[in-house]
Amino acid sequence: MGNPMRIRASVQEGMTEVKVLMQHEMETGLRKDADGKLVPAWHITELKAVHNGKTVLEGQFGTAVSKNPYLVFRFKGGVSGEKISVNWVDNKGDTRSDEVEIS
Amino acid sequence: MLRKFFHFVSISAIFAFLVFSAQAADNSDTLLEAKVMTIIKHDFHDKGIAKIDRLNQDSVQAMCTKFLDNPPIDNMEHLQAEQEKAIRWPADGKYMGNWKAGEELAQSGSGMTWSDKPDAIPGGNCYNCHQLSAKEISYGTIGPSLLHFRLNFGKTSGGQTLTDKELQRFAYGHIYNAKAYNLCVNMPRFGHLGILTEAQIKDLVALLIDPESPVNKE
Amino acid sequence: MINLERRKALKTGGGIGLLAILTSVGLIQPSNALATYEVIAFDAKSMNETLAALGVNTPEDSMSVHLTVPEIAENGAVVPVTVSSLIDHTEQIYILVEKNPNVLAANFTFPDGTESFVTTRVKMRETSMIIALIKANGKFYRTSKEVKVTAGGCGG
Amino acid sequence: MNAPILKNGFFVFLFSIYCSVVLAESNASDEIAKYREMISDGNPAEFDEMRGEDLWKKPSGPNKVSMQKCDLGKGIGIVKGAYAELPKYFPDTDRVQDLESRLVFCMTTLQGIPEKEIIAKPFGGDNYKPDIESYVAYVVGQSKGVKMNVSLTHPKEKEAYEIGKRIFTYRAGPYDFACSTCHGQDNIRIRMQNLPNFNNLKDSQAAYISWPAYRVSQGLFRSFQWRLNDCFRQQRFPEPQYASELTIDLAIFMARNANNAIYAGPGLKR
Repeated sequence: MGNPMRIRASVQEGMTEVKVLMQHEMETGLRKDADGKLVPAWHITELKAVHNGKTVLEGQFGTAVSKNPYLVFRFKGGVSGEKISVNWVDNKGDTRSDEVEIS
Repeated sequence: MLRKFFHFVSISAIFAFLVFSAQAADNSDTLLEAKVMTIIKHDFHDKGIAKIDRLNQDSVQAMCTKFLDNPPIDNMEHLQAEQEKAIRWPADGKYMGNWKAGEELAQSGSGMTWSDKPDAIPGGNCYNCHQLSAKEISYGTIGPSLLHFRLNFGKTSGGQTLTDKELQRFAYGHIYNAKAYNLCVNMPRFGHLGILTEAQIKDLVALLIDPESPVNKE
Repeated sequence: MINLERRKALKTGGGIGLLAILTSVGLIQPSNALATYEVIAFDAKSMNETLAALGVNTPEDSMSVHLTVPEIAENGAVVPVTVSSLIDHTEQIYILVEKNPNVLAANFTFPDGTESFVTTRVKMRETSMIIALIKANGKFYRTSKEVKVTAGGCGG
Repeated sequence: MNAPILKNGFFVFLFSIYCSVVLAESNASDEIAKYREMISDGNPAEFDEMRGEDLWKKPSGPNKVSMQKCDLGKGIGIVKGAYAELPKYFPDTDRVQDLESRLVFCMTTLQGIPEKEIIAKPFGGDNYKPDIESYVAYVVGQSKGVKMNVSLTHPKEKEAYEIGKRIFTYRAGPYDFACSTCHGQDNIRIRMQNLPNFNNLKDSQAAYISWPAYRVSQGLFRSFQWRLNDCFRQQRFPEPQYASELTIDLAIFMARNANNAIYAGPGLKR
């Protein structure tokens, strides 16, 4: 299981803003280690954010998304106290889900 | 080669230290200086190519440290003359190399750190401190801009235009040992301390002076 | 849960040419084909290959697509990118970096109710154009900006 | 043009911002400042703070004692605001210590971890994250928003400051560099990176309160000792001993010069 995310969600005038910071190496597969060997690609491939059972964002990442990916998006609706969950999967099949209450 | 040099300078450093210590007005200050030296000797260790003999100061380093880069004029002129005398000018009388090689060297900021391999060729580190070509926007400002070097450095303070040969010699001398002209200047002594070879310095001179180089062309 | 298997399975499939043929002859339903194209798009090496993989002919330059990037990135490892689209029914936002080994960096899908806006961070190997590509009403729009990646000294 | 339907008012508003940005003649340093502003949100150092907090509370080492017994200068168990007063003189060790030398002290005396083990590899790298670095992230995070208040009242603090000040100007090595060569003048930069002048209050404050930091170019959290270590590397000096008197004296010189600033770390750096 992957390392925990930091998710912050706050609602203002009916619009919920979600900020997600993920912990992931996001190896490109092009970098060489100290011994000159290629470090294999290892990156998040897909992510999904869900609010009240409804998908509010889907994403697909290539190798060019920065290490410890950061994401901000906004959706209509969402009430303080409701939960929003984010889930990702990487190319090794590892996965992580975290949820947070909207503030 | 560098190690040998530092062995030599450590002796002159001790000498310099004794001279300046004797001059120190305040005794507690002298004690503090001694403590500083003890800590410096004690708390560094060799790593890779960076050995602790690098901490031994030569006469220039000791003087500039002692007077916070503003030494008395007599001491300064004396040491500058000594440094200038030690410049090894090219035996073939030619100062200009290849500006393209010079630009590549100017871009490289590597060399001589403990993470550099012993056989790695140190870079010129020029862009770290100077603006050189108009198209490289990532340049430092620790030293003056060298953009349009021919135009901006080609005249004496009296307004006389230098010949190409004079300007080349000026550039070569400054890269080889800037401290021969301004004792406590920030710029490393690339020739004097064996960082760059004669051929490399010539390439940098060409970068500064060749009318076709990006320093002068744009 | 995200269907990783789908992506894996499709990665082992044929090249763009084969998929294009299968799609054109109707062997793959458009909805399935969409996901397939994206996987291949992430592996594409050039802008043309990437656009072909996404099924884009010539995207229309649009002032309604806003791309916020720094003019100069102090480090290529983290280049902040914000894209927002004022075009109604924006379904997708793609972020492309022209001179990266793989041009497509990320792609986001916006269901109804989600603002067509996203901020993320991408890696850039060198100075390059960053392109925000939008899919709305089945059509593609784009805008682009150059980000200069600079050589660093020490410090900071 | 096959015009899409526009949300007109908003569009005009955004467009005017867009134009004014394009028209503005901005220089490279302004652009770097904008870049830094744009990456300032979402600092991955938070993960190191979280890891550090968990570790801090966990009994560990041969003695199975948690770091909650460590006195960082404000009393046993008090972490909040401690970093803003470091380095300082500690009566129990009879010397001035910075955060990292104090952590080494607590880890050896409380937890029973041999000092050699701690200082052998104190900085993180590929797939390696030393505990001490996570402790640093947690502790400094607990001083966020606290005013820097480094004292020089004890004679040993005063002396450490004076020694640090002199180490700062010590020129040596193959490049003739001292710390002050790059950090003793106003408004200079190496390549695009501004160089804080540690003789200048504003620069000292801005620099000190933003370290330790997450370094995006390395994808790693970096401690203050790392910052000093890498400066010496680029100064072409040999390596300073981790948490040595040399580094502590330099640290108190820099920290004291930043007094009265509001501590803002862990920072986020290029």
